[in-house]
Amino acid sequence: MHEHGTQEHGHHSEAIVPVKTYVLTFITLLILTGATTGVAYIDLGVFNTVVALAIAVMKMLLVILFFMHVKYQPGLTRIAILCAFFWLGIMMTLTLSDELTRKWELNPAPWSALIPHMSHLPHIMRLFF
Amino acid sequence: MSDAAVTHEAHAHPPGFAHQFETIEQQRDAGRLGMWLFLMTEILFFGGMFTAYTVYRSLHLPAFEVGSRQILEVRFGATNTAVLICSSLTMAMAIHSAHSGKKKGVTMMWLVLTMILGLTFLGIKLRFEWYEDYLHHFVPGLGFQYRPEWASLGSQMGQVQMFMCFYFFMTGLHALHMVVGLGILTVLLIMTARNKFSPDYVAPLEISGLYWHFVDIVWIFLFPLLYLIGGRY
Amino acid sequence: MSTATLDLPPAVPAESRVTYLNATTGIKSWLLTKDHKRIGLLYLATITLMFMIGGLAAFFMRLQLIEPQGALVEPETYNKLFSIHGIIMVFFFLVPSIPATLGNFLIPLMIGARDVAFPKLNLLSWYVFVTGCLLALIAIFSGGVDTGWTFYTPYSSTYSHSAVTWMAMGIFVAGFSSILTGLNFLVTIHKMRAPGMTWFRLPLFIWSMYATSVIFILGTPVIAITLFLLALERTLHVGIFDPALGGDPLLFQHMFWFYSHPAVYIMILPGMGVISELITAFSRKKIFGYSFVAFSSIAIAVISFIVWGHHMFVTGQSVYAGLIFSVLSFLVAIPSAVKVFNWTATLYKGSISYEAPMLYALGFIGLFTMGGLTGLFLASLAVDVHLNGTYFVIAHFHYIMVGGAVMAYLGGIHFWWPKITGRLYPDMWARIAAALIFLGFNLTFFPQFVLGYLGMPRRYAVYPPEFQVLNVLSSAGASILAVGYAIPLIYLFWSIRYGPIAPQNPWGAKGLEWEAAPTPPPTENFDVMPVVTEDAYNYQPLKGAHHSV
Amino acid sequence: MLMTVLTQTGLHEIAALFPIQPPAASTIAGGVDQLYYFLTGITLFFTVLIFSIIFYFMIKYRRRAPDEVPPETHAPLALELAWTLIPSAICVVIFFWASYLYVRNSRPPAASSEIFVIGKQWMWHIQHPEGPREINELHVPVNQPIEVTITSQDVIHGFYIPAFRVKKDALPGRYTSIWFEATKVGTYHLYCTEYCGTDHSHMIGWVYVMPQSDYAAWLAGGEQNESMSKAGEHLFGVLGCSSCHTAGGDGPPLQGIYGQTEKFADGSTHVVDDTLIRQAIIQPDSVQLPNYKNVMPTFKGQLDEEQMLQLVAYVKSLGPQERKNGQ
Ligand code: HEA
Ligand code: HEA
Ligand code: HEC
Ligand code: CUA
Ligand SMILES: [Cu+2]
Repeated sequence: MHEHGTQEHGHHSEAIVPVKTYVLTFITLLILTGATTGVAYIDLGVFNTVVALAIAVMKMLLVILFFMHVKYQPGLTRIAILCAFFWLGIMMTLTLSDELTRKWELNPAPWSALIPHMSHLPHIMRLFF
Repeated sequence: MSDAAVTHEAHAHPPGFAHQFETIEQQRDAGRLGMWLFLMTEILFFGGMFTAYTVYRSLHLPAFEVGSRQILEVRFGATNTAVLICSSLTMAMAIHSAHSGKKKGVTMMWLVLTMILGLTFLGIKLRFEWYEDYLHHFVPGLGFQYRPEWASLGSQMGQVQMFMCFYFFMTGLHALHMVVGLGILTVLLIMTARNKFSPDYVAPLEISGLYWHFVDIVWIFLFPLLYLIGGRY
Repeated sequence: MSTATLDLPPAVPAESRVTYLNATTGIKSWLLTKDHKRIGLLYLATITLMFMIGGLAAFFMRLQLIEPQGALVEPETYNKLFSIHGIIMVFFFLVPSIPATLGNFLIPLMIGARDVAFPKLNLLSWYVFVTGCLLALIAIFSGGVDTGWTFYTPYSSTYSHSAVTWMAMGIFVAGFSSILTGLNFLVTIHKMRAPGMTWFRLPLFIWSMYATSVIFILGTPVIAITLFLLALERTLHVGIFDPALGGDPLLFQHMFWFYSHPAVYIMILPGMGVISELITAFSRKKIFGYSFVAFSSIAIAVISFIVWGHHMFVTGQSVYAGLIFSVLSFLVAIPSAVKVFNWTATLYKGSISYEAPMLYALGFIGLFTMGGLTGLFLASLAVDVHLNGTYFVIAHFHYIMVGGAVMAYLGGIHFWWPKITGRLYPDMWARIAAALIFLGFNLTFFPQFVLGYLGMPRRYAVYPPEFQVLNVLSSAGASILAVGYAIPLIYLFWSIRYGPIAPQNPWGAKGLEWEAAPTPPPTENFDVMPVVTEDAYNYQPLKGAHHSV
Repeated sequence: MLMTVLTQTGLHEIAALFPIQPPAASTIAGGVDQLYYFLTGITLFFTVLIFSIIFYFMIKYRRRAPDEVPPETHAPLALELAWTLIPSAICVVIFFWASYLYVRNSRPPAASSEIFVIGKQWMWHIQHPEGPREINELHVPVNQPIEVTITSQDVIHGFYIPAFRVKKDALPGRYTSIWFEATKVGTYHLYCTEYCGTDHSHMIGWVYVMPQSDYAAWLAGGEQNESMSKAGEHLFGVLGCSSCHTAGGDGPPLQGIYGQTEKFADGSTHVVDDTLIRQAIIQPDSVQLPNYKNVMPTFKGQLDEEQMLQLVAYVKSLGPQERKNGQ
């Protein structure tokens, strides 16, 4: 009669996350904060940005997985989080796809030198080279 | 279509159980999912700011770097990051103690600690950063003044103000979330004092915890984006 | 099972039974209600009011455009009229229309729940919405807004002297009501379904509301932050969108359309859901290609977020971005096509009757097809260069939003009206009104396609004389349309008091709301909580529960 | 085309009442119209198809008895795939067709002459490099490709000539451009299509397409302004540009730089075009040449868009390949 259980109940008695996990997470977070601050004082060129963002993402994952218990929860929560970041990615990428390519209309794209005979390309292709 | 009757089971309702649900688990899951969806919204809300910030940083890199290096002080940003991380731990501990049936005094202690840390964050932000910025005329709209040191930026000097505008808007929005969080914590404190929670029913604590941790995450990104990414060497 | 109404009590006058309408009485019992059905009705009243304001503005606009030199008002006033018309119609009428009224009323009934997951939030969302409406009204009465509904910077941020900040705040606030509604619906659909109500047994209206809610929670925060930045720019002048100070006005357009394009699907997806219910009910058929129709809703919701740049083909967006957004815009047409074809095929070998809701549904399919296909003109880069900013665009979206979404909304209101009020309305009048609306609509907006191709720009208070004939036709159509809208307003109001008592299931439709919940339902919706054992739209019960593609 | 159909079918009275097709007077118009007709065809086809199927089913399958139970039908996968894939294929065709035209129409031919347009609340300022200036009127020669550089003094406007099927927004602080080649002598509408405030609907004008000889006469006659580059040269002296930009001065000589590719101090390469010259004047520090100190002051706020364009025209005129200016 109940062909499918449709109410996606969680586990009835939820496991309690041990204090040790929290403390370890906490210490790692502090270490990463120190690391990201320290790295900022070393000249790594563009990698300063890369490292700072990578560390921020790591810290976020730690908070989400352990403090926010996502590690112990059904997939739906993870899908929700992934969706949010995916959508944020859409917004950034497509906005930048305009902002960063406006110049190309007048100047040839950076890789155009690699294609020697661009005058033979059809119009659409020529735009890209 | 309805060939079987499932009556609204008249089991003893635990505290906080709402009539539209069948079971307390269903209610707890619904609350959690609801909060996560709300946080999705928040991610896009802050995300809009982050997108605008990214675009303008790429357009006006030198000015944004000057703003970041010459106005913002890493020591306050870093300290505040640590403070917020501590508060995330105490928040997690508060839920943990309620969930594992500790005395209500323990839970309350963790909650109070969380609030103190939250207030510390706001205190540092206000006293050592915003107030100082105000004294030094770094607040757009409140007598912003350009510095002679920035003259090397030439015509791009104006965008230092834009950087500060983003800085105040982003940190301000974040601080606003902290204030809301403190309000929620106060309610939780009262609820704990009135014995509303039991190991079987910690949903409000848990859901508020998600919110608090999220606010922490926002800062985890704001800190490097505003203070660090150009490098400080 | 075959006659589903068997085990329900016969039609009883609502007065002699306790229903959600008479369970408690007094204004306070309505203003403080947590019942999703009553909240739906609160929304219904509010948006009807807003629709009349927006419609009144449209009426004055059409009067103005009867003469090339402007028959009525100064350009300044005309600019405020179309801005108010667009803003009210989009943010305060069409976005909340089906979700907040029919969605609120029906979702728990359709999935077999007592209420939505968070009734208090639901009520809060209405208050938030009303606050937004009030702010918008303040903006209107403190001088109006003259930016168009798109608020393009730097005009809106630096040059306009109208009440832009108030209006931006109104939309900002109303946005949070959308977010709360969407959040509530998603949790309700995930967590509150009756036993046996699997995902693929859900009525398609639920699928479409699910897709809409996803857009609500992912898109709305971005318009909120964008308008906030706009208000900030207006007060501080720090150059966020002002090119004179290093800002990029196109960034505003990106952020605006990131929400506002998906928002157009917020407006149409619920309508599509309603149509799926109507077509099946009035042809007594299982929907053709259930899972295709269901997944196309989700596909539309997702793809809708990656096409926004098609509003910016000539605004200085890079050619590359233009190409990307153009191809993605074509992509979003495919799931819409799938829906249209499946609805049409549902009629095949059906048992079709033509009560008023069905007339609206069939009108929807035709007009949506036209509106959608003219969207393809606009998605085509070279053609959009010519048509952008002309009446062709106006005609395109009125075909979809008025011919599509508003038709679906009216069809849905007519279909569920007996469920909501327990009363029947005069079907003959309803059919006359539907026919009038269809005629008036086409007369109003078809000439605008021609006008647009001829090059008549939109947002023009005065126009070159050679466009007059077509404009007069359009205005004539608009007055028929106004009559068409006024008729249902009258007889629906009339029916609340004087209409005959509705039977339990006047259309013989399938679905928990008709078969398991009394008409009108009690506060907790079901006397006996339902258990679901069959697919949606099981109008051919002989073959039993059978899952088709 | 439609007009002829109407006339032949005796509907010319109606056709006379109001036009149903805009004049097509540029090389671009034909291609756009063809695609437009194709799209109209597709729309008609599907609209008629859907409407007729609905009407057919409505009659054939109307309910005959109140308790009629229709038979069950199934959705064959092949059918679902067909009506997913066929529209997709049509869309692919339209996309490539439209994009081909768009890309082609976005690149001016090398032999174009130039015209400069500035949008201002609520009028169009037009400058010919030879000197004549016009407001809300644009005179152009027939059969000559013309590149239009567009900008705005205040808010966003939209430069639109329906008869040519061209449109581009005028953005403050940026140059955008379109090009067209008029094919028919005549008078055509010029509109502003981006809402720009109170008199948006009054920001309209006329485009006069003239035979080339008439155009030359028009240029020669009328009020005699100095040419844009002359005016620019004048400004170049008045503003003190010439104090640096001379041989031996603090700044690089500007002779022959237009159209060249330059390497900046940070290693990136840039083509010197209108936008870059504008940027050099407004934001000199963003144009850093390797062998020069960053001493050029900004002229932001000291020039209106018209003067800016004159300076640009002057720097261009120093270029090696003097563009033909339609004389
Ligand atoms: C509910 C509202 C709604 C909906 C659903 C749509 C749907 C679509 N819209 Fe529309 N649009 C608006 C509301 C809407 N639009 C508004 C309000 C504006 C103007 C905003 C402003 O500037 O003020 C606008 C403007 C607008 C533009 C910008 C024009 C401009 O300003 O220059 C474009 C450009 O691509 C566009 C495209 C489309 C497309 C491709 C679809 C598609 O989703 C349509 C898909 C549907 C179909 C294709 C029909 C069904 C299919 C068949 C019957 C089968 C045959 C199909 C094929 C052969 C593919 N729209
Ligand atoms: C949901 C969206 C929606 C709806 C329903 C409508 C409905 C209508 N719209 Fe509008 N429209 C927009 C959304 C909508 N519109 C948008 C977004 C714009 C762009 C704005 C911008 O450029 O910024 C626009 C712009 C727009 C224009 C272009 C203005 C311009 O660019 O200069 C025109 C012109 O004809 C128009 C006309 C109409 C008409 C005649 C109706 C009719 O369908 C309205 C009929 C309704 C009524 C008349 C009220 C109901 C009637 C009664 C209750 C009876 C009593 C009333 C009377 C007797 C008057 N609309
Ligand atoms: C104080 C000296 C000075 C003045 C005055 C000056 N310039 Fe310059 N200009 C420079 C220098 C130095 C550069 C080299 C760019 C750099 O490295 O910053 C330059 C670069 C340029 C360039 C870019 C050249 C290239 O090859 O990319 C242009 C164009 C230009 N100036 C135009 C002008 C105009 C127009 C004016 C007057 C309105 C002007 N300049 C006034 C010093 C000056
Ligand atoms: Cu200028 Cu509209
Ligand atoms: Cu769109």
